[in-house]
Amino acid sequence: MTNLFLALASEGEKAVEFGSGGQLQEWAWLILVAPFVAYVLILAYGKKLKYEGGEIAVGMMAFVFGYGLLLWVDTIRNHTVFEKSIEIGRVGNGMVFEWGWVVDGLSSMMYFVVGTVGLLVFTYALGYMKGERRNTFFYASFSLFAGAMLVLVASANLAQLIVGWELVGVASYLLIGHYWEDKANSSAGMKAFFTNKVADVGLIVGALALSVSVGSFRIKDILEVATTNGDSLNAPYFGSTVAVAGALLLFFGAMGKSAQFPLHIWLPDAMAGPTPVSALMHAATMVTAGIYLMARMFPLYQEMATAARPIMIAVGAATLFLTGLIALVQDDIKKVLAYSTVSQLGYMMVAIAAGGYTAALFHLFTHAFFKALLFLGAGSVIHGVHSNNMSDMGGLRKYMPRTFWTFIIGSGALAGIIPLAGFFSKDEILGTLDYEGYTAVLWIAIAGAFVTAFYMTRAVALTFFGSYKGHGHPHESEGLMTVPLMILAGFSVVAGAVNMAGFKFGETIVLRYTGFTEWLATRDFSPLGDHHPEALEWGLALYGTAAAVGGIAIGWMLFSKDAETQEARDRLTIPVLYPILRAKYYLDDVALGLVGVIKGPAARFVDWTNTYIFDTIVNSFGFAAGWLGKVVYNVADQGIIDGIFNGSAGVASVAGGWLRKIQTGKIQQYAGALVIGAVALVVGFVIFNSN
Amino acid sequence: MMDFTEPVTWVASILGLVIAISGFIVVTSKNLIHAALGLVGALAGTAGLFLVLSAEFVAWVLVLVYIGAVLVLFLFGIMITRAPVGYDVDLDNDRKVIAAVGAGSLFVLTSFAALDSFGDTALLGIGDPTSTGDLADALLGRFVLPFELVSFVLLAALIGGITVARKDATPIAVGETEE
Amino acid sequence: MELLDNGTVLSLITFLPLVGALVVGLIPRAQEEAYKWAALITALVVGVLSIVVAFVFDYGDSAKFQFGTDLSWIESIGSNFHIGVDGISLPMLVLSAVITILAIIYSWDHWEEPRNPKAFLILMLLLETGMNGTFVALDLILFFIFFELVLLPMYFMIGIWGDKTPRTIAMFNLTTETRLYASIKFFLFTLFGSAFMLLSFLGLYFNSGDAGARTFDIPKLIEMAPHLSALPIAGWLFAGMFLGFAVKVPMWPFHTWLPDAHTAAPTVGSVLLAAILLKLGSYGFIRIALPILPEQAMQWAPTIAILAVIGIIYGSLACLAQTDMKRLIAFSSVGHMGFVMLGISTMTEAGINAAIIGMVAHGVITGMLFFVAGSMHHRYHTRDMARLGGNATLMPKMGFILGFIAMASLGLPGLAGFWGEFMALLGAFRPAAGLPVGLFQTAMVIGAVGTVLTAGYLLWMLQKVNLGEPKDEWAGHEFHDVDRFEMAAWVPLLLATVAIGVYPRLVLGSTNGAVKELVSTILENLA
Amino acid sequence: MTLGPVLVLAALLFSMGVYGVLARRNAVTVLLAVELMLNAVNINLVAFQSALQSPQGLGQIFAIFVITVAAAEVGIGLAIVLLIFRNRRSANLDDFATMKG
Repeated sequence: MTNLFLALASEGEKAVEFGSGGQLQEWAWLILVAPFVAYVLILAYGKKLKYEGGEIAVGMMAFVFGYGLLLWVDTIRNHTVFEKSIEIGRVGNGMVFEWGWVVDGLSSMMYFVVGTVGLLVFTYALGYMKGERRNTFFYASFSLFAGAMLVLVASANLAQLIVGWELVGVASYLLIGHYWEDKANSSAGMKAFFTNKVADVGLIVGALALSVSVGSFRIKDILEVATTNGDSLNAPYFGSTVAVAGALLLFFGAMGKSAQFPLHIWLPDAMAGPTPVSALMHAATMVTAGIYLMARMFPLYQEMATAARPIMIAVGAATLFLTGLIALVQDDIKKVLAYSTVSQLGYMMVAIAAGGYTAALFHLFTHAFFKALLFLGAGSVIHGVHSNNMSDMGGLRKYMPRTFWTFIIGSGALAGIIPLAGFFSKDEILGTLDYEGYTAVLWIAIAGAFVTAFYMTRAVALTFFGSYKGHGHPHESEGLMTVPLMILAGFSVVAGAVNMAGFKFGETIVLRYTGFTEWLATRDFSPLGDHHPEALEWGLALYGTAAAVGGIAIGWMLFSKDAETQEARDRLTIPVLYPILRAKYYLDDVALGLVGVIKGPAARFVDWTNTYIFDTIVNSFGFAAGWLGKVVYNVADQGIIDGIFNGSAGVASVAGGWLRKIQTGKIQQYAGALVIGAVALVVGFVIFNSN
Repeated sequence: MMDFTEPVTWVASILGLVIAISGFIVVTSKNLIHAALGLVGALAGTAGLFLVLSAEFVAWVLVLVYIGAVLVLFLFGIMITRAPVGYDVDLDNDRKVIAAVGAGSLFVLTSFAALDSFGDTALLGIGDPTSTGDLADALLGRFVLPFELVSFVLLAALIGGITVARKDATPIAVGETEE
Repeated sequence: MELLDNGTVLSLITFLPLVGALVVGLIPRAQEEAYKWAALITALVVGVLSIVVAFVFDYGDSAKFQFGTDLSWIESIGSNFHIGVDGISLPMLVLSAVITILAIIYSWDHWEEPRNPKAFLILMLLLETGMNGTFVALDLILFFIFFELVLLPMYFMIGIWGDKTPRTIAMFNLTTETRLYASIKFFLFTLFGSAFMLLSFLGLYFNSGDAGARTFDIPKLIEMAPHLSALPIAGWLFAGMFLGFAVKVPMWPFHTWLPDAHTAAPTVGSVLLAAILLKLGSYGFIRIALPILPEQAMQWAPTIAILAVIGIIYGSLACLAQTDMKRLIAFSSVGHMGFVMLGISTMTEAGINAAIIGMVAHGVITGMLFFVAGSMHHRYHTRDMARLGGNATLMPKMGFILGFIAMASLGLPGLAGFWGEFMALLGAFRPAAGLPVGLFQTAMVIGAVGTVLTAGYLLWMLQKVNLGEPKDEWAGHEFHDVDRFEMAAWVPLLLATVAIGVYPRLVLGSTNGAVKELVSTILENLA
Repeated sequence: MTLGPVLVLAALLFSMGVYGVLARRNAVTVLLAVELMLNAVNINLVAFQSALQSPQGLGQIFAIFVITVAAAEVGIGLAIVLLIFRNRRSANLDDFATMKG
């Protein structure tokens, strides 16, 4: 006898643990639950508080940050790998749905990044959002956003990953469209959600293909099967076809979240949301999800799905270069940064596709800090001048010194200037590409570095140098906003230290530290097959730095002085490409056209068939029955001549009577229907009885 | 099937004919009074048939209750509603044909089914009248509960009939009768 | 416990509403409070009983019919009063009992013209008898009676309290009242389907004689499945049942009664229609059609899958063309029930579990959507989305709830709607042995694309209705936000949406055992 | 003599009743037709009693009940007809379409 409570609590295995871990890991689920608790609390009590619920959000993030830090430190010291799953339902005997959490190098790195960047961005938001509309709802959604990302990175199985994945999408929809009084903003939110949803088809189908073939949703099991060619578990359906197809489908899903070309189109529009949202979205949550997924499933791509790699590299390379170019012609400072993010995500994707597991994650790690810094800096500028457009800025270094200097540090890190964090991570990517023999891609990446430096110089020059072209008086932002900027700037300087390749002078190598690589490799599946040079390769470093410095130099030459109009100067700079870049390669138009066709003609056609075909068939049956009755009556009762006359009086008029007629309220007609039914019943009995 | 060497068959056939013809009058007559009288004929024939089938008690109940009471009620009804007593072309509605087809097919089907299943079953009870005493035993013994219930039904019908037809009854919710 | 044995509790759950309807009928028309309470108490008692059943139910043996009885009923045709619940029907029974309570609470203060709460409550209770009865019936005749019983109250609900605006019937150039057209279409269309279903039931009955005694008993017929499947007319029998159930579900292309009926029905009518009535069809497939005629089910499975997938895409696209909010929600049901049918057609444990959890989720979510749409209509007096807008500004709570439930409806993971879709796709990736894998995998991909369209029309609806600035015509209007009756009726549904989404075992714990048994029976009978 | 002809007679009577219910316009005649149908049922009951010789005259007892209920039905039915007639000055069923939608 299993009653309700027992059934809910204990059918089958309830909780499964892998690896080793102490109380710290056992209770790690708290950081997944905390944001959702905060979500509810903010909605319930937020309105009554001073910051309209922001305190709760920041407190929650502080908790996440603290716990994440503890977990990370513990992981570094003990190389912990811990995984726990709680069953929430099962299908048949095999497939089990679970909520679970993983604490290993990869996920604790993500906890740390989300916690750190999240805490700083949330604090910044307290200042930035003061006096805005619907702050309670904003902080609630913001907590949801962080919570969804944590659910995603903590997931031990693909089903939960999908849950977090789509929750991130929904939270982003809410936040991007936060100022939804304006239709453009809600449309941007929809575009983000919709593009992601298209990609999610890939994720869902891919996840199902892999999981069903392996017979388990657990990532651990899938990877085990993938790395042992399907021998270790009883997985008869698993084979290289499924592996490659599944891997590519997962990659398609990642293309959406991580904004790979051509599914990147939602990301620049996502700038419609408040700046803290952009900062969090571009640095720690959402866009890193795709890269995280690729990293989590890395052994699959390493072992069985190597066939998927060329496609991934091609997409990544296209992303990193093509979208970087678009950043050159943007006037909106946030859009410059947005395209820059897309481009950087291209770097990460190229790296991971080429086999550079650590390189990609290293870049993710450093990028999180300096991109958050740049966005918050941009937000600070926007806050100061009340405009997003760089044509309304200029000369701000005098008015906003703290913002200026931190922005310079962020830009330098993004451009890859030694010794800032971006230099080391980008160098690691270049090194991987070189080692794996993707020479063409290597040169694209170096060219990309040039473009990056170029557009960042342009942005810095237009914003902070020259003369002020806007209206009103720009002012430095308050402490709640500038302190996070400075902390992030600090991270942008030192974050590279976690994984220094070392400098080789003769036979001595100095400043080599590869802790990061070791933490990330704490899973059972190491070696992860990525290449680490024994020290920095001077040649590559030289090329990279030369590209960056070249970009800065040319950018400075072109943009440091005022020009008459923004557009004239851009057109002069890049005459041929300008129109196509302004049009963003016409991808938006293609997407809009597609949506238009589905929403317009296709939908209308379907509705038309419903009204004019299916309904008409049904109605015709009804009318025909009425008409038939009438005809029978006419023929038998009124003579054939009359019948023909009446019939030719128009089916419509006869049929018209029918609808009303059937609802006459006359008992006898109802009785007649009863008799007909009874007769039909008897017929049925007679027919079947004689069988 | 019909063994006309037995006199009882003749009697039954004649009664059947009477019933059929009277029934036909009931449903086709253009005159209401004729229709009611047709029902009298049908019921009388049925009573006769019951006698043949050795159900004496039921036969007399039929005569007393139906012909004696119910039919009188009907005639009252016809007169009170001032139904046209004479020839009335409008007594049938315009669904005659459909009704006839429906009823006809019902007839064909049921008779087919009945003959198919019971056509050759002999009527054992003929000439062996059921004792009224036995019926009374059953009615007041095994069926006493339904019997009492039926009396309640009758009482309720009586009261209901009076209430509904009461002269001073306020015309029920005239507003509701949609017009 | 005495109450729980011998079908007492199930009979109470089924027939108490009938008694309640009688009581409501006896209370004079003037005493509105009295009969409202009578109706509510009846529904509450039934709800509590169903929850008691859910508590005491033996989940370790969920494939067995429990709390049942098997009394001789219409002896001459061997139809018995055979009732019982197993893990498959239990969630549906609880859903039906609970939704009725909420519907009564909601209608406490929301009566559509021509008011007459008494008649409306009587119909609602009658409807509950029909719905609960269908879920406990284990005899084909009993099932059929309950299955048809729901038609009548719904017909009157639509026909009397329905939408009174004129409606033009395309191609015939006729104009009639929407409620008339919709109620007749609903009634005749479903009756048309169930006539064939009844013929099939009779066919099963007469043919069961060769393998034992003639019977309408569902478990006994399942035992005879190998014999029944081998009959030359078995294909026709399945076709008849398919028509009956598919019309009710409704599957494409038998769906056209649904948008009209849903749009025309009063709010509570739409809720009950969407939440429970549609499930009767898919439940019939699982309970009757699949296990009794497994071979035919296998033959028909690809067809069902194709129709289901067409329904998903068709319903979503049709939604995109709607201007009427309620009609949009109605069309969304076509898509969602498409997922349910896709799950059933895979004939796998995953698929059938998906169907049941999908049914429960759709009941909760779409019921909720109709509640909200009805309340908004109540306030704005229009359902035209072009005129709405800025709802979240005018009524923040209503806007939040609409947004939340729309998210649930588009299958957001973590909320109830997700599992049904996800597991249906899961089942379709590897359908039962013997079914064409390629076809089902294609269906799976198309179904997944359908989720994109689903997201599309729901977000589009949200943008039109909830977001943006309020239109000028509402300037100066006072809108009162969600009132207490609405809250009382909605909060349980919202909580259920989250609870099932976070912990699907609430449903799966009950269904899985029964479904495993069902699928293995089907497979055995196939062999 | 066999059961067949009697059953056919009953069926005929019943079908005529059905025809009358469906086709007649006057409420009173419809009631008359209903009586015909009930009568047909009575004939069946009595005939089956005679053929199957069930103990205690089951069929006949049923017939008596049917007659009783029929009497009640006529009483109520006529009262309703009367009432409607008083309100509407008509006994024509086609005029009573209050259930018309």
